[in-house]
Amino acid sequence: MEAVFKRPESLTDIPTHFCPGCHHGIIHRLVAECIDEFGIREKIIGVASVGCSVFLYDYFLIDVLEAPHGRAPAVATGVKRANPNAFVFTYQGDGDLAAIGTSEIIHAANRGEKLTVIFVNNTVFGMTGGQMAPTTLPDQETTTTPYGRDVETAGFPIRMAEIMERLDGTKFVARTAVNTPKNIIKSKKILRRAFEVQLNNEGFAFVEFLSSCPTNWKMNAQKANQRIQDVMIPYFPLNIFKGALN
Amino acid sequence: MEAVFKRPESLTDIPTHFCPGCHHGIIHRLVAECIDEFGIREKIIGVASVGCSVFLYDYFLIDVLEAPHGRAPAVATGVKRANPNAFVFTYQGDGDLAAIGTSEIIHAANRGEKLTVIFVNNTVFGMTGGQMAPTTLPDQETTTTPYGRDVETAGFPIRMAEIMERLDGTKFVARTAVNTPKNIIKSKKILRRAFEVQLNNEGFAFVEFLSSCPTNWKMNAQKANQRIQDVMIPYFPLNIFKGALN
Amino acid sequence: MAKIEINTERCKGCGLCVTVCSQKRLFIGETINRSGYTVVQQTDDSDTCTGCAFCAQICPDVVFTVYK
Amino acid sequence: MAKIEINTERCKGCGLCVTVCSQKRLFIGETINRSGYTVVQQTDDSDTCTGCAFCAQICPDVVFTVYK
Amino acid sequence: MYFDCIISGFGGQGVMLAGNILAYAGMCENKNVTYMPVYGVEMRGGTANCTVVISDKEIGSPIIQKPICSIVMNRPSLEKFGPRVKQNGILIVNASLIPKEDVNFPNVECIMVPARELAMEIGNEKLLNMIILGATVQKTKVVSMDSLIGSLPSALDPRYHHLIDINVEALQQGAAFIDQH
Amino acid sequence: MYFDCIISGFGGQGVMLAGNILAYAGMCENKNVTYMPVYGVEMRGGTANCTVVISDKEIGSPIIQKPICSIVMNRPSLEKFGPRVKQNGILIVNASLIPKEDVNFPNVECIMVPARELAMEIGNEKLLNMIILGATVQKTKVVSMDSLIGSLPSALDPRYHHLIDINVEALQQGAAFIDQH
Amino acid sequence: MTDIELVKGNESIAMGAIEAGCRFYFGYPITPQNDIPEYMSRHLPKCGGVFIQAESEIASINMLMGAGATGARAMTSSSSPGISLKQEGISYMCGSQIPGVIVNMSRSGPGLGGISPSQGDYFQATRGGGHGDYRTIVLAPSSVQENYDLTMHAFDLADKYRNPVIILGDALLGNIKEPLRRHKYIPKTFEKNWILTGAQGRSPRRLKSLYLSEGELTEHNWMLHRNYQEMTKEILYETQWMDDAKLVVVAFGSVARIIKTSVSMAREQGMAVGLFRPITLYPFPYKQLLDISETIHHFMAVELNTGQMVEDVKLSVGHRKNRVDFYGRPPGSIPSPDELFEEIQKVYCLP
Amino acid sequence: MTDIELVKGNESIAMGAIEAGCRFYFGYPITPQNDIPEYMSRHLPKCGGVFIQAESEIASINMLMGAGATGARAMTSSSSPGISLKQEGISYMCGSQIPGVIVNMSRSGPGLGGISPSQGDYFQATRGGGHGDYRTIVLAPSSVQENYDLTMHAFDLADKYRNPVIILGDALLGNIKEPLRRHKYIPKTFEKNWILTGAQGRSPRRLKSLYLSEGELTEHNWMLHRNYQEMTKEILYETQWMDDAKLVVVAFGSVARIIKTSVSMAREQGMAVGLFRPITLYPFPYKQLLDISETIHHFMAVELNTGQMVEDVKLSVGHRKNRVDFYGRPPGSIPSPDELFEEIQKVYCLP
Ligand SMILES: Cc1ncc(C[n+]2csc(CCOP(=O)(O)OP(=O)(O)O)c2C)c(N)n1
Ligand SMILES: Cc1ncc(C[n+]2csc(CCOP(=O)(O)OP(=O)(O)O)c2C)c(N)n1
Ligand code: SF4
Ligand code: SF4
Ligand code: SF4
Ligand code: SF4
Ligand code: SF4
Ligand code: SF4
Ligand SMILES: [Mg+2]
Ligand SMILES: [Mg+2]
Repeated sequence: MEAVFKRPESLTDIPTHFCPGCHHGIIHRLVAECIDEFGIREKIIGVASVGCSVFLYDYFLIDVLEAPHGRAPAVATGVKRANPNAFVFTYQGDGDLAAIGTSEIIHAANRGEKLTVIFVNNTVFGMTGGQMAPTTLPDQETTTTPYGRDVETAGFPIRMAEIMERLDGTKFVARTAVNTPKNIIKSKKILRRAFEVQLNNEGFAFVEFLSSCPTNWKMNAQKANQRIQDVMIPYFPLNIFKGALN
Repeated sequence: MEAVFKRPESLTDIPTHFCPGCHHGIIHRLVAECIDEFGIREKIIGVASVGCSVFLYDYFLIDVLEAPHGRAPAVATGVKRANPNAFVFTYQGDGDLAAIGTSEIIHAANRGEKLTVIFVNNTVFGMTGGQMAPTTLPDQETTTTPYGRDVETAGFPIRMAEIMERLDGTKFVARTAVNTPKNIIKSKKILRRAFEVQLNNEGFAFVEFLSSCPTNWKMNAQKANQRIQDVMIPYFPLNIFKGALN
Repeated sequence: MAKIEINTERCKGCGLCVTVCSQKRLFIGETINRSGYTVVQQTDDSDTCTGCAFCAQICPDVVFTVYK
Repeated sequence: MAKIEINTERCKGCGLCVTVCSQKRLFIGETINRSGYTVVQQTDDSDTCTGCAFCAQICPDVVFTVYK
Repeated sequence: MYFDCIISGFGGQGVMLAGNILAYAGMCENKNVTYMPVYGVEMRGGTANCTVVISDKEIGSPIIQKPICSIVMNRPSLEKFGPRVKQNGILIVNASLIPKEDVNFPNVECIMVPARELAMEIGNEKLLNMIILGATVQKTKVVSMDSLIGSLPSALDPRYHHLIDINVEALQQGAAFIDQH
Repeated sequence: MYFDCIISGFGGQGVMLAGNILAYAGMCENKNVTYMPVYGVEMRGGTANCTVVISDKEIGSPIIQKPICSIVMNRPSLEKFGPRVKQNGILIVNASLIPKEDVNFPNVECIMVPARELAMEIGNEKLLNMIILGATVQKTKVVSMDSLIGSLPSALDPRYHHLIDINVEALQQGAAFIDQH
Repeated sequence: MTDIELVKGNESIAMGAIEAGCRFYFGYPITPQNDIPEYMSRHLPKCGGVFIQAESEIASINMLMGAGATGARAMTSSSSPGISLKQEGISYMCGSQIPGVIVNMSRSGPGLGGISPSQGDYFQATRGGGHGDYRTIVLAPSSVQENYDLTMHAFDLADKYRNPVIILGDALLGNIKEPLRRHKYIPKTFEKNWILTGAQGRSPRRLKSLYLSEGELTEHNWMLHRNYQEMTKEILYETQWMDDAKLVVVAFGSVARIIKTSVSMAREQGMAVGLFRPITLYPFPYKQLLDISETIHHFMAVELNTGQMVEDVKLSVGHRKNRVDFYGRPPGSIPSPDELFEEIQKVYCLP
Repeated sequence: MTDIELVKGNESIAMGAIEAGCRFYFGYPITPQNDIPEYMSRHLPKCGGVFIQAESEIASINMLMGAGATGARAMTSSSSPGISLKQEGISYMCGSQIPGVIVNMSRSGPGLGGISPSQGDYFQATRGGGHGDYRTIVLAPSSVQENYDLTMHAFDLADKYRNPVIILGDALLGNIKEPLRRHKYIPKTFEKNWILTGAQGRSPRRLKSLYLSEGELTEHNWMLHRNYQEMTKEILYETQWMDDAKLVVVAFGSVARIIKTSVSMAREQGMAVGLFRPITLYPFPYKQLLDISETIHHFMAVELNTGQMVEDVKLSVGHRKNRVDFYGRPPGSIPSPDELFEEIQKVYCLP
């Protein structure tokens, strides 16, 4: 018998610090598979952001630079411009990318930097204890919206993929989810394409993952997956907004 | 005979420091006329930004607060939330609003702050001597794009009104120009509407003015006006993107 | 019947009003104001002014008052 | 014929694999691993596994290896 | 009067709540108290511990290197905090997860409390922290059982006030265990 | 040898260029030189001025409160910088914009140069800065006219090199004016 | 309101703020101070206030500036990296003379560092980490009660001097729970004839920091400087065991309370050690320390960093025949009272 | 390349950078340093380099961090408010040990202030305006030639110590034109076994500043601290007229050259005044100044601010029987040599 599914080689063997059922683990694995499949482990420089995924460097067998909160796209711009042969990606949460880092992501995208951006939208600030994120859904309770997010005063959940689509500098923009095996398989295809866009020197690629945070949503892993299906996807439609799978 | 056109009362009598032919002067006058017409001079708090328009407080007979470069929307948020009965506007250049202040404008808009934002897009950093702005047109020569803006490396001119349109928090979004009497009269209507949106407590209003900078475009005032018509408007279409004139 | 008043001390001689006056009754002459700008002037034929206020609309320095 | 291997030391007992296994051959039992998690186990009927790898796809902790 | 104590265990074992209640009880007896939690970066999993100091003088450091008393609820905690207990101090051990033979610290009185089993007797495994807390207080007499019980309404979130009775029972069960051994 | 000079005027009058050329000429004579521009915030309109220091010793301050020499090209400059000239210093005045009767500073030698008129003679009003510069150098002898002329290719942007001849002419015209008066 | 409660340090700050009339809070989450925004988000709406979770620390400080400009009592809080991002805004607030309260529950640096207690932001807080010659009053509490009391005080000082006030705590003071006695705020009134409210029946006002005419900014800076000199009136500090002391330990904030235990250990061993705790870090009690050095000549600065406040101690008493020793523990671990006691022992007998 | 040119201060920095191998520049316009990005935008493309006008100062410093992480020589420049915004990034670069050159052609503060010369950013530069215990080497040129030479030197120091280096100039040093002799950069080689290039044939590397295990960050901070101690080897300063001096004027950067004229005036009047000009502001020449105080006991610090470097002078010589006077001129006007001469006269005869 042959192994049809095994641990990607770009992943270290360290157990992650993620909570049970957290999608960061799945997304990490998909990224590692892409690295393996394109055979680029030795030419990658990853840019970690500040959020639950900050320990990227513990989990991937690749060179990693830790960016200040929100600034990964600027840091990655410096890395890629100085080292154009490297494959450079950022991995950012919704607090990181859509709150403090709004300016950096928009302008890196607008400059068409040859980067692959992995955006993990779990509608909360996971690492800091479940505060409101720019993507928190209307009426969602978080530790800083104890009465539910009131869109009148706290603003609307922001749809980053749609904003990315509007920028002339982006080549590939998609939103996907990993809450079911089917969506995971689809996500893999999308992520592969986002890798290719950089590998072919085509330009800037952006993939938004809808991701669960059972801990801060205060539900178990299954319910969290269901919430993605029932509540998140209707608000954040899955789509390839720009570019195609080929 | 009756004066059918005269200096608005909200304007001080100080000569401006603007260069000959600069549209900041026209836009200032339109703002002053709206203030007069709505009779709100005594309930306005203006938020000046850093750019050629920083001396707002010298030219308007109103209370003014000077914000750090790019941060006027955040400053104005603080002002308006603490003083909801005041009429609060920001007046910002394209360097201020679309470069350093990207994050602040997007999130103030997304929160639906009850503010009126006057955005003056002249495709350069005027005050600092004509460097590239996020809105600089492809191939446009500036002091930091001496060989013309190369969109491949320096990015694409960013269309702020279109991005504002995408945000759920905005109520009124328009782009206009003041290069001809006709456009000026149209602009006035748009600006009045942007005032009303706040006065009626409807929400966030955003008006982008295409504006000339004869000095840094290195052309005379007439040619500059012509450039707006021939080059800028095709790239930055005039439109009411969201809301209507009523 | 209309007429305009020009506050030449504010004029910066940009010439925009000249280009928009349908009656072509504005021109940049020789007069220099205190700030050193060569300022706009109107022709003597005051009855040709239509009071359209195009000049006033486009003037960035609010130099004109228009009467009708 | 297919089979799976479970690296229970990595398992966090989230139960996601249990919900997706079409053969319902995974369950959370009583076993606790070194990190204190109650881990997943498979039923003895090893021949029922189809090797669909749904479990492996959804597991956030890369606990499974699937053979076919 | 001076007492300090480090309480440690897994994330979900109620370490923090136990510390809070103990501190509350001290405060109710008009003592000076400090309660100091320590988390990892992650807000999840891993071990958690907190330090409680109770004194009738002003309390300087709320962080204690070598406590008079230590409660360890799982093995990693035993390994980390067991050796730190002061000479002649007390170590309260969750015997449900830690076998007696691993608990071996000279000049420290080690009390093995089968907390899970005792909690199950009351019908809820989750009460193991209360069992241990009851045992600790009964053993050390740092506060009275009355104060401990009396502080529950203040220390527990109102959402859980319907559970006060069962918590009281668990505290008493823990205390009883000490009396019996 | 030590010389310093403030050159001032309207934005478009070529104040900065004149200062640059003078500094360049000093450098070509192996002197230490500094050139220091002062603008308003605005990059437009308003008055502009610059300070040039030429010395055969190391130059400390490039900013001078009371210059040995001052060139004023318009009235606001006269008002600001006229009174600052050192005792027994020299004031070079653009007589085309400033009437003689307004120029009255005791113990300062005031030279009235009808710069615009002289420039018009050569056919270009814009050369008035060169007229004045030529006059200044001829008057002060701070550098030789040869050095001044020789520095034009370096001081002027290559875009304007076709204008070198006419600039030379203007410098000489200015110098000639001094010789004649 | 005089009941005693067991309260977390961060929350005591939020409570003090609301009691002092703070109705506007702008912040961005960062460990270890998240209880502050979380408390504010729960309680401000109940008392007619506004809580905004801003998109960043920069937006927060600028919102604070906006609210402060209208005369409102407003606050922002963050921790070290977030405070670094606020430096430009703080400089603007000082330059424009707009009051506001800024809480830094500092954590370990540099960079992302860690979330444990640290005093590595002393220089930033006391010397103005932003550009230009500005200062902010810096209050350094060392207990939950002081968190509460000094926060109230901070609002008064901010209004009195028209200047931002920083509360410099750290992860220890944010996470600790201690008994707190809340009490009513005694309102102080400040004439606010500078606030922006719309120019109704008066001439327009401007709040700005740009001064371009020759000499104008120089004058503005001297005016600010005089204001900073005035602030020396507000100096606060605590001393203990000073009477017969031969060695004075100088420490602030969290480490001051750890070392209080060590000093009492030293006293038990018969060592003549005293404790001097600056409560205002700016203005620093230079003179007060100097006065002490009339009779005591040996000082020991102790900090959770590699040496910052020690410079102020030296600037104060580092002349005459005094001796200034230093023990620093950079963040990432916390010294225990025993360790600090040993350090005291080491220097105690030095000449 | 040894021809002499008349060059603007800002441009001399850009020239020095390119000559030293800087091929990456990231910046955001701000007066009075725009000639630097403008020069870079013209010349970097010609030598295979990259110029990016970033969307902000924050993006710039982070791009610098990214480029530096790959081992490239890179630079950013700005002026005071922009430098305030970079403080978080600088703290991260120090924490992650990533080199880079940061130019601050400072302007008047606080806030928007003005565009005239100022030395109000001394504390920020020398004490680390960001959070945590970090330092950067600070070089303070005082002529166009030094702008050029010290910029080259800055790149070497950054690589040598794996730490950012700040060049602290101001509007005067940016706008002045002076003769410049360009010369070839003498390449120095630094083993860069830490750079990120992709983990080809080696184990993966990480550059980070987060250290969470107990004690790890403490150790990391001590390691950085030792690196900072090492930097004292790099101290640079200039002295003039010291032999028989009774009063030593201490000044740096732009004001040092203005006061040089004043000191020479004093000498002409027979006053025994010397000049001490620190060139490295961090590390500050504490010891060098202290050595001088063996024989000279009167010092006068002069700055374009209300008093910052004077603290370092006091920390160095403010004990024994020394006297330290101070003259400060906050930005908004520039003291003339005559004014400073008068100030020297005033203190010269003080005891
Ligand atoms: C400048 C700065 N501000 C704030 C923080 C605190 N912080 C750390 S992670 C984080 C947000 C994490 O949320 P997200 O990016 O959505 O990632 P997640 O943990 O949800 O995956 C914040 C605010 C910080 N480290 N630095
Ligand atoms: C933090 C900061 N960065 C940079 C500057 C310098 N600066 C002043 S105005 C300006 C840009 C002005 O351009 P714009 O906003 O387009 O206004 P305009 O002058 O064109 O009307 C810049 C970069 C500053 N004052 N503060
Ligand atoms: S807090 Fe949320 S995002 Fe972070 S690891 Fe846990 S589940 Fe995942
Ligand atoms: S520089 Fe441009 S924008 Fe500024 S005043 Fe002049 S013309 Fe207007
Ligand atoms: S009002 Fe009309 S007609 Fe009269 S001067 Fe103006 S533009 Fe000409
Ligand atoms: S438009 Fe106004 S400023 Fe321009 S020339 Fe006419 S009157 Fe003068
Ligand atoms: S491979 Fe498929 S059938 Fe086999 S255990 Fe996994 S999910 Fe179940
Ligand atoms: S999905 Fe993975 S971690 Fe979750 S229970 Fe199954 S094997 Fe364990
Ligand atoms: Mg998130
Ligand atoms: Mg602009």
